[in-house]
Amino acid sequence: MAMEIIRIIGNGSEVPDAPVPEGLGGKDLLELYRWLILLRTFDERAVALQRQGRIGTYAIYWGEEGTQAGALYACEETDWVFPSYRQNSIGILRGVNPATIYAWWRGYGGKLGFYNPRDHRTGPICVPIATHLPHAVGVAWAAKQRGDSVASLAWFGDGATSEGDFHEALNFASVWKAPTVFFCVNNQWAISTPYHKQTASQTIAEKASGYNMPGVRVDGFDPVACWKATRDALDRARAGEGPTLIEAYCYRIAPHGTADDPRLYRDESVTERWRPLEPVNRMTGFLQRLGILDEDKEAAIRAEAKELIAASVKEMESYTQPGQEVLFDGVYASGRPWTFDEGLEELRSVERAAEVRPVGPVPASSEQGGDV
Amino acid sequence: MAMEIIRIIGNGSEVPDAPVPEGLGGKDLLELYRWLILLRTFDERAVALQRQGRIGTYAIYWGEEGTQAGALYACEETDWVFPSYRQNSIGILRGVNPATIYAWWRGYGGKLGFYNPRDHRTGPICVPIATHLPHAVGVAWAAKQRGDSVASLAWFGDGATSEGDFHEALNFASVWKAPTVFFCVNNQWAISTPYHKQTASQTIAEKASGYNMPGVRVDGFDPVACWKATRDALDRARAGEGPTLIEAYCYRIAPHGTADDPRLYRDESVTERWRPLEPVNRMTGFLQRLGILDEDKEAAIRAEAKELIAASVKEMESYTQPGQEVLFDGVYASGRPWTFDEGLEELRSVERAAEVRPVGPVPASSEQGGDV
Amino acid sequence: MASLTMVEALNLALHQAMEADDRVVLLGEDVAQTGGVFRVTAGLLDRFGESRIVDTPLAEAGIVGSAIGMSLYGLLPIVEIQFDVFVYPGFEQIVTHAARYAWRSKGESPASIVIRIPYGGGVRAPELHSDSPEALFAHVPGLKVVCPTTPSDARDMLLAAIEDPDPVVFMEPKRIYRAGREEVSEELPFEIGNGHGAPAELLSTARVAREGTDLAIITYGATVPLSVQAADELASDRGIQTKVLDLRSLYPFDIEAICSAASECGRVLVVHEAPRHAGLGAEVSSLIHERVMLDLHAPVMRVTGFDVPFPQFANEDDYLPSVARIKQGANKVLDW
Amino acid sequence: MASLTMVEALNLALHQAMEADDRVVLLGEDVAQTGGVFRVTAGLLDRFGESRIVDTPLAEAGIVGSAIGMSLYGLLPIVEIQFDVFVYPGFEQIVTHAARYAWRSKGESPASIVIRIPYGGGVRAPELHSDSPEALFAHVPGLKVVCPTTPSDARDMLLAAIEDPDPVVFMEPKRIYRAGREEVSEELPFEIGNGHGAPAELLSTARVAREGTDLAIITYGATVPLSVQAADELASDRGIQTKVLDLRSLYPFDIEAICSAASECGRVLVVHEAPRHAGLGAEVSSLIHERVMLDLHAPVMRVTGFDVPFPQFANEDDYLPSVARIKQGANKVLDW
Ligand SMILES: Cc1ncc(C[n+]2csc(CCOP(=O)(O)OP(=O)(O)O)c2C)c(N)n1
Ligand SMILES: Cc1ncc(C[n+]2csc(CCOP(=O)(O)OP(=O)(O)O)c2C)c(N)n1
Ligand SMILES: [Mg+2]
Ligand SMILES: [Mg+2]
Repeated sequence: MAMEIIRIIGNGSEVPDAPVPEGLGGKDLLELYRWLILLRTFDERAVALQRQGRIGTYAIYWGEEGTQAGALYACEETDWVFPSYRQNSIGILRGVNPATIYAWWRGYGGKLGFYNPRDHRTGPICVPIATHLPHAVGVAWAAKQRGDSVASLAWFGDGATSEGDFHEALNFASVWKAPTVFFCVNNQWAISTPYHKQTASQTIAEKASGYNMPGVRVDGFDPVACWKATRDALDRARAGEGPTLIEAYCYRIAPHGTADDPRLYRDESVTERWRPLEPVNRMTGFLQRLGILDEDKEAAIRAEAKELIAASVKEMESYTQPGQEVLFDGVYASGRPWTFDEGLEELRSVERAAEVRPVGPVPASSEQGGDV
Repeated sequence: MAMEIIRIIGNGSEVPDAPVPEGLGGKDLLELYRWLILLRTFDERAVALQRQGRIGTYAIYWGEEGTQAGALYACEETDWVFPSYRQNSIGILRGVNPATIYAWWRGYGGKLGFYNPRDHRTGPICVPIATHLPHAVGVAWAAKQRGDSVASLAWFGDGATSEGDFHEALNFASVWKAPTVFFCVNNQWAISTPYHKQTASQTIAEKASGYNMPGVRVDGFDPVACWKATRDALDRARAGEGPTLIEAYCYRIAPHGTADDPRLYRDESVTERWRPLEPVNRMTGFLQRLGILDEDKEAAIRAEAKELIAASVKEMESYTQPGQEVLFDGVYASGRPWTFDEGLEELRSVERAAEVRPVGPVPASSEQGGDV
Repeated sequence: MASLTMVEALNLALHQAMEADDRVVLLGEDVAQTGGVFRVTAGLLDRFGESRIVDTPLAEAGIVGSAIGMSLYGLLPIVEIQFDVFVYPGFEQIVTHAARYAWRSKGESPASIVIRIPYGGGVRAPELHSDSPEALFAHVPGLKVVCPTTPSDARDMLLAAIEDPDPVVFMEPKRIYRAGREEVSEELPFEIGNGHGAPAELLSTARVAREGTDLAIITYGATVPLSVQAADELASDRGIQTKVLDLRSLYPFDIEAICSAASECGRVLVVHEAPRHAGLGAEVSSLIHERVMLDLHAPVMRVTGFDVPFPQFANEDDYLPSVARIKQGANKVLDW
Repeated sequence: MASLTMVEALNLALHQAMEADDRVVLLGEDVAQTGGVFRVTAGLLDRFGESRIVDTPLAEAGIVGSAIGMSLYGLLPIVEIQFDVFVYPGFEQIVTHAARYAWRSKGESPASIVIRIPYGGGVRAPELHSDSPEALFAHVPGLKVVCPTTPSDARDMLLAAIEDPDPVVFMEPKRIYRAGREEVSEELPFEIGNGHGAPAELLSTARVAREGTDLAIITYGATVPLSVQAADELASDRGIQTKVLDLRSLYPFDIEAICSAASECGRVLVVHEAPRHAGLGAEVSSLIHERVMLDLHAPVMRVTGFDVPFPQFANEDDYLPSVARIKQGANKVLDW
């Protein structure tokens, strides 16, 4: 099945830009750009922090910022979004303190490393593959039941489409006509497993047909196209027409995570062929061609992001390791069972090993079991 | 998506019969007929036994014999088949003693109620929905790996297509090009849940497209069509072209099980409109029109089935309730852990409640939780 | 007051909760149109409509997972699992999500769901319709696991579970569903939906099902009435006064009730239907020995299901702890 | 003889089993091309090819379920679960099928699969990469559950698990994966593929990790070396001779070793990393009290993980039983 790939941004030469989609003004484009830069800055800094042993294993999303910022920018603030570990910092575009996400990767829990999903209509960082998809469906069903014009969106990978939860979520959403957008980032790899070992279908988008649901393909390195596909899907959702499956076709340019060594399983010269397509440069060129962005503006946006992220890192590093009581914090919303008091008592009665343990640099090799 | 429904047997008036498919001679047709009658006889007798309190809750398959016998007849003896509770007696067409199946429904375990799947290349009766599908895929993969020209087939219902295991099995099979046939009996009901609450897709067959797998629709009340669709799928499988999803479209004429009362959730006048399409009469007419079957022959086949089943019932009723040790029999193939010896000792040291407890008639109402 | 079976009492609780709080919704397989295979949800569709009670597709991970999402949005979903083991396809959602949403959100966004599981044997059902998986849930931190044994408890505890902000696995011993009737008050046991939650004791305390001072039988679920019967027979057989403690809460345990029963009686038998190895009886036994061993005249012993698959039903009475086995266990403890 | 880490020893066992018996196949996520995220399966693809070692789609029910099918056909599949909790999507396949195929076929068609699960904390991993779910499997009848602690045991027990006709859940404490080396013989511990199976003791007996007569610490997995260290310190601190028993088999338990250690020492501490409530420690404790309470000078006590979600890793050392906590527990038992 051949399916058109939605693409707005050209390559500045043979491939021309398509017109800017309706609904996306110059201010929007700049804001979207700001988001991309912020995500990029967060990610690059995270990798550096990990190399320095200041956070633990980290799931890199370098190159996938367009799938995140583009889709999110299409959402209303009242819509709910559900990230996987790969969209770990998406909450920072919704008011989550970036220091909280860094702290999460540093292994901090409690008030330091977690945010309240309800405050940001952003699900917690989801680690088990595909398992957050039913949550997005449940939120959408509930919103519809309440008569609210609220939709939900979940990001997940190509590998995630193999899990039963992917199927169950799409099926529930289509039966319920739930206002949900399933946003698959097809970066063609699930750790070391290539697309063709994951599924026999030529595209992810065509998997929608089994649910009587539209499936669309979009260039995952094109943030504007991601915006457009998501906005259309959300319009449909809000109009009561049910869910959509979006496949953002791209490539995982980075290793799976900081502990992964892709040379063990793929030809990195192929990766290098994809690299120039990455969204930040693409978007920069696009905005320049549109005359919206000049070098000063770009520099200012980058500087702002750098500053914000630097401040967040500083804030994160000002945190002290949570005390022992964090183990028992918030496990139950209704209060602490007696077992917790006894546990804490036991803990307090022995000397604690070390005040703050550095995370320790993790070698860049999958030998440490660095998947997330 | 409109999809043609494969149908061979007409209705004896406006709808003409299609030619008998190649590969199905007169002898085959009669043997297939014998199988249908045997299944029908087993089922009707099982319902009677349940009403008399001689077996427990029973999952009726009246009307679905064509999906079972037709598909099985298309298999080679070396192929593996995996039934759900709805195809509970399929093994009797492969040498399983019908008394064993009756004994299973009577609540007997051990040597009386179970058969060895390997002896009959027939999976055990599967109770948890859709969970046997991956087993069929594993068998097919293994056969392929060994270079054997062996395929597998699994039956399941429309409801089963909602489970994650359905999806995972189809995905694995298509990625692996495993020689498997997924045979969905779409009887339009999953207990009280109608098709449209189960899935938004117009047909089950179109769910195949997400796996780059052919999906075909066949009249589930037409045993010859079921044979044809399955044989084609098996040919494909054996040719190394991978799995096929078959949707046998029909209607659950009987209640879900002997403890179910369909009047609670559906209009039984609709059921009555489907009843005349049931496969045994259809096949009888077909064979008569072909001149293969006359009344004597039919009577002889029915008598033979009746006799066989009567003997099986008698045999089943000659079984005595397994002793207490059956609890511990065969749990491990490698031997019994010490916990079993202690358990048996504990059991033997108290008086046993009653030698054989009658199962007790179960009222025909879902109040007893009669799903299987 | 009305004389109700456990099924009717649960049905009453559902009606009352849905009436009192419009955030309460119910979803599961065959729950709406037919009112559930056990009829626990009968009448709810007529009263509250399809937007409150939903016949779902046949997929337990989807059911539990979407309930978690609904709860995030502010609803109070109740999930019905059709039979014991059919919860396993949804196990992942329960363990890695329902149990952890509170913790993962600083206690602020718990998965406020109730997972109702009809469970256990004794109803002459086919394979995989008679299991007792409660220990699997009780071992998972972040869940509450409860099990009522009487119609009144079923009503009150279900209301409390719905009102409780944390995820509650609500085990319903199906052998008791219609085994007897009890007067159940129609008055609400506490004010619903006022933001104060349910009184904690409804989901955390044990119940004395029978008084006694010579021996304590600690149990829960369908073995409670059997233990009471065994206790009665022990009284007439040999004049032993047996206390029967119905745990009700399987996590957390009512540690005071457990220890004081043990200390008071000095002899304890633990009874449950689930397999023995790493079952809840082991936890009860360990706790008692750790805390009040000096008060004991004999070790705590156990009468439980065996470490085997639940048998085909013709032999289920061999598997299930019987009054005779409970008495034998009690005598062992008494004569130790 | 070669000096191997546990990862290398497991790798050796896999090479040897696949070499000796062509029915052995291996499947899982990222096991072939990269040799697994922990490199346990490194080199197998080159040696045995894609028809013996398979990178599967990302779906645990599919992996376990198809392995069951392969086993039915006569193969001996080994499944790798990538990390502890990711086994849960496959839980249903393990509990209702792998554990019951033997029973359901009169013992004639067991699911002869090995499910390898790297598990436990201490490796500074993100959420849901550090759990200890072994008690959930040990409670399920029909499975064998084992856990090696040394490289030699890892090698021998994995070979035995592969050879065993029953389904074996093979818990690999990832904290030990590279924690130390040991001389491991390259000779096979028994003859593979001769139809006689593995010597039973490899999957059913405990190992004395340290001798002693004053106190027994009964444990398994990553807390074994910690317990040995605690024992050494107890010896130098206060002259106490502590026996450390490494259970190895979590179902069935080596009841003789457990009881004789308890009787011999009179004082027992049970240690594990998993949460306490209904954990395996409770089972050990109950068994000892039931059987040899009169030999005890103090109740059996437990040092375990807490009944909370495994914490974010900066606090994992607070969660994990430490040498200090083990010693404190030991002192409690000793001074009782
Ligand atoms: C249920 C489950 N199984 C296995 C894993 C281990 N794991 C982490 S990421 C990953 C690959 C995911 O690939 P994909 O869905 O394509 O997302 P991507 O990493 O490419 O963003 C795997 C197998 C997991 N997190 N959850
Ligand atoms: C995992 C699981 N969940 C629930 C059930 C209870 N149950 C038994 S049959 C059934 C309906 C199945 O419908 P379908 O797949 O259409 O098959 P049919 O009964 O029509 O043959 C349900 C929900 C089950 N057996 N297994
Ligand atoms: Mg990917
Ligand atoms: Mg059906």
